[in-house]
Amino acid sequence: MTLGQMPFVVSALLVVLGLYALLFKRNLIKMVIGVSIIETGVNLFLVTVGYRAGGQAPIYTYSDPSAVRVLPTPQALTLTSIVIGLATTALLLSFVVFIHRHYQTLDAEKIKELKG
Amino acid sequence: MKRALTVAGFLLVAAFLVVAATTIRPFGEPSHTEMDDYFLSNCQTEVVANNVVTAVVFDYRGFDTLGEATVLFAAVVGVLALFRTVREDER
Amino acid sequence: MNALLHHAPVLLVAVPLLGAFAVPLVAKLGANVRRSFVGIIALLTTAIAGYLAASFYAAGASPIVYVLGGRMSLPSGMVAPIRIMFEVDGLSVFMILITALVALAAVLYTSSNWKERSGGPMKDSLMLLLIVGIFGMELTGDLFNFFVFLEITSIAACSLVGFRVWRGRSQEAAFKVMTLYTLSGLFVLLAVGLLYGQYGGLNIAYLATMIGSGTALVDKIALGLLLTGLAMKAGAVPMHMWAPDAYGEAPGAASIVLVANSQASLYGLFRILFTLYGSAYSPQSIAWILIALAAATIIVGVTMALIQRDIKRLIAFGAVSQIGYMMLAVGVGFAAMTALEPADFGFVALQGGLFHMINDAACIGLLFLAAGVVIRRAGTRDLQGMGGLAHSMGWTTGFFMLGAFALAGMPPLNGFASKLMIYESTFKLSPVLAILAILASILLLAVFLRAFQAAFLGPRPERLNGPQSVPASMLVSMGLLAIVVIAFGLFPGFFVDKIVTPAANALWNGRDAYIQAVMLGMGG
Amino acid sequence: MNRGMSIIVRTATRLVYALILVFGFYVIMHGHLTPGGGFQGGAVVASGFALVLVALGTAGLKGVLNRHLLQSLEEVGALAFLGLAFAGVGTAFFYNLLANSGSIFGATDPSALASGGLLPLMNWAVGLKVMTGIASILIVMIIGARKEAVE
Repeated sequence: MTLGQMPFVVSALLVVLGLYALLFKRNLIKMVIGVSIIETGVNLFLVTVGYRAGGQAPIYTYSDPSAVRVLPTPQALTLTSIVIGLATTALLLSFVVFIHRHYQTLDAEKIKELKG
Repeated sequence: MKRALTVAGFLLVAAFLVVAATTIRPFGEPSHTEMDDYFLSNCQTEVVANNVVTAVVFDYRGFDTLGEATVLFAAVVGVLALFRTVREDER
Repeated sequence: MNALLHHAPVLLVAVPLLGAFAVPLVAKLGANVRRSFVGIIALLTTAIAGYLAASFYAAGASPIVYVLGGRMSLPSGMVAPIRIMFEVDGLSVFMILITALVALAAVLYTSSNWKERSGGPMKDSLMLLLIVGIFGMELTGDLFNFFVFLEITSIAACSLVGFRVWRGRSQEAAFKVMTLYTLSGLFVLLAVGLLYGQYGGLNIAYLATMIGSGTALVDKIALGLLLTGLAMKAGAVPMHMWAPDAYGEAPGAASIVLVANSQASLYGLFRILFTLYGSAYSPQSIAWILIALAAATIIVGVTMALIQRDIKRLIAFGAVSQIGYMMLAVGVGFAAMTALEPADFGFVALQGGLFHMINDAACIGLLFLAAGVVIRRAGTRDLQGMGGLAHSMGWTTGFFMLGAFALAGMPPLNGFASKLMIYESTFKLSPVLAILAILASILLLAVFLRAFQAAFLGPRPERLNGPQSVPASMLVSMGLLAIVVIAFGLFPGFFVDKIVTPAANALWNGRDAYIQAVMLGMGG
Repeated sequence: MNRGMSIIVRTATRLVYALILVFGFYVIMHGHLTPGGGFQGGAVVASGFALVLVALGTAGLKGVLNRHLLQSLEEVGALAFLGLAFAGVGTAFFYNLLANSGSIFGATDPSALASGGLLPLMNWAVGLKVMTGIASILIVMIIGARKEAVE
């Protein structure tokens, strides 16, 4: 491993951090935050994959036509994945609102009707 | 017992991900860029747009964007469905 | 090639999508207009699916490529495809037929004129979105596009699971399912990112050629992530616990579309394993992991079904165990295919596993729909509180019994035909596994006999909370699935020849044809 | 129905609100030329709506940001996007039939505002969809959460 790969490692660590929150936190909101952090880590990974050393943004308006440019596809993929993340978070938070309405708590340990 | 399994699984996945991140090709040196170079060099003549990302999002990979719009639509409909008013006799 | 046939793959996604977008607007014209609109959309979709399948088989079952936004799958002089494309081979067409059948039954079932409940337009819209997502997953030839459709199914499915907002349980289940679905989606996305970073492409056929030529560690990591994510979403042990919650809490008709959704994830798993990776990497160990997971899934599904009192959760655990049968068969097929000397029983195993998919969709669907009627009629989901329903609902009783017997593999129904193929081929690989599968089937029969007895037999109950008669559209929808159950059981040879064998061929030796359809630059 | 935050915040919101909207529409309109596009611009406009909702309270809606209107507009945006995708179906689904055509939005100079074929139109459709979609999620969730707080 070289130091140059730090961006990949950092995004992997973000995913790990989110997984930690998801698995070991008992508050539902914190679990949603965990899911959100995992999403961020994956998005960051996608963007870093598309980087080309010394590259500029892939937009030709007011820029040097001959410049080296980073890859455009990962940015498009990240855009898609961000919107999907937004949709997921909105839905998860709505479920949390309704769980709180029914059980008057956000503690995942106390909400265990569905067992077996 | 269950907690120990969770911890073990978490550590396994964490190690897996970090090792994965260190074994990919070096950062900033993509090896196969045929597809992206095609976008960069042909987008101004084929799609006539200066913003290559928008050209990819709406033209070359437009179908993904339709899917993405659909995801957002589904989420909006889902949230509206959850917060709807439910009549008493349905419960 | 005529225009309709040429555009059939994309219309299969676009027509229900149009329906889903338009349903809330159409609903402003009244509930009956909306119902007929959704019904027309479903019929149209089924018709397109049938037309596509008929012409696909008539043309010799060679893969069809449809390039979105262009004519050619490869621009001149390029080695990598640049646009998203649909690729339809025998396996895709087979899955499309299953989905179309389930979708038609589900939409017919929801269009019943039992008392209108709140949120009808949204429910219809979400159902259509779920169907769109499943079709998209089965048609697409692009890995990122696959992820996008995976997420469409996730979001639509979870909104449906949480649809009964007055039940705390349904919210809890929806939260759990959404978290797991998101996690599985992100695993898939991470793998897509890894493969893109390594090979600079997203097309499945292109990636398959690149993976075939290299031995990078990244490929293995990506394979691990993809398999984990998709097995999680298909409901295999050890990540099965979301499945009974989801199936159990979703509204009646949505449950059967959720089963189709799990099967679509399974389809993704097979596509990754057989087409994207083929026999590139230590496949024997992967085959045995698949078989072990499958055996665990069968055992857990059946034993958990034994102790359920909630009728829908009972059927849901039955559905989990059936996913195990499909994985077992395909695992056996994969083990035989990638062995040093490919054995013919592997092909039979693949046929059996795929045939079991459509059979499972039909009989689990029948059970869920019948259970939905039973719950409305009896006003409870608890088996102990039911009883004597056979006196007042003859058709439903018959349908439930048919579904239960077919699922447990009683001759001459369809479940027997496919399970026999699975038993035979598994026996040749490992007799122990075959005996386990047979025993599990017998236990399943016991489970469903108990449920049947509790719900339908016994003295006529004094009072029932629910409505008096079952609407005709519900009976028609159950009848549709019942016809499939009986027809596939009586003439298994015919259907295996016509639709299952092309699908099994696509897995067994269709990898090169799949790749060449894109990489030779044809299409359009 | 609550009255929102302090007078300073409310006054500042009234000043900034229009600017946010204009910026959002600018991002949507120039999506094919400069960084941004339908999604980004739509999200900016929706953040303007969010500011109004938080600062002025639900009273700030004054019937303008009507939930049913927003929902209908979202469906219109989604249908328009699907329709634009269908427009090129003579060649292939999603075929960009206006690019390089010389007619409307068919300028051959990639730095012109009227270039890109279907791209600007799709940007507008998606922008409309995203701003109304996010706004209706926000309104529904804020009103729903309020209701709970009152109970």
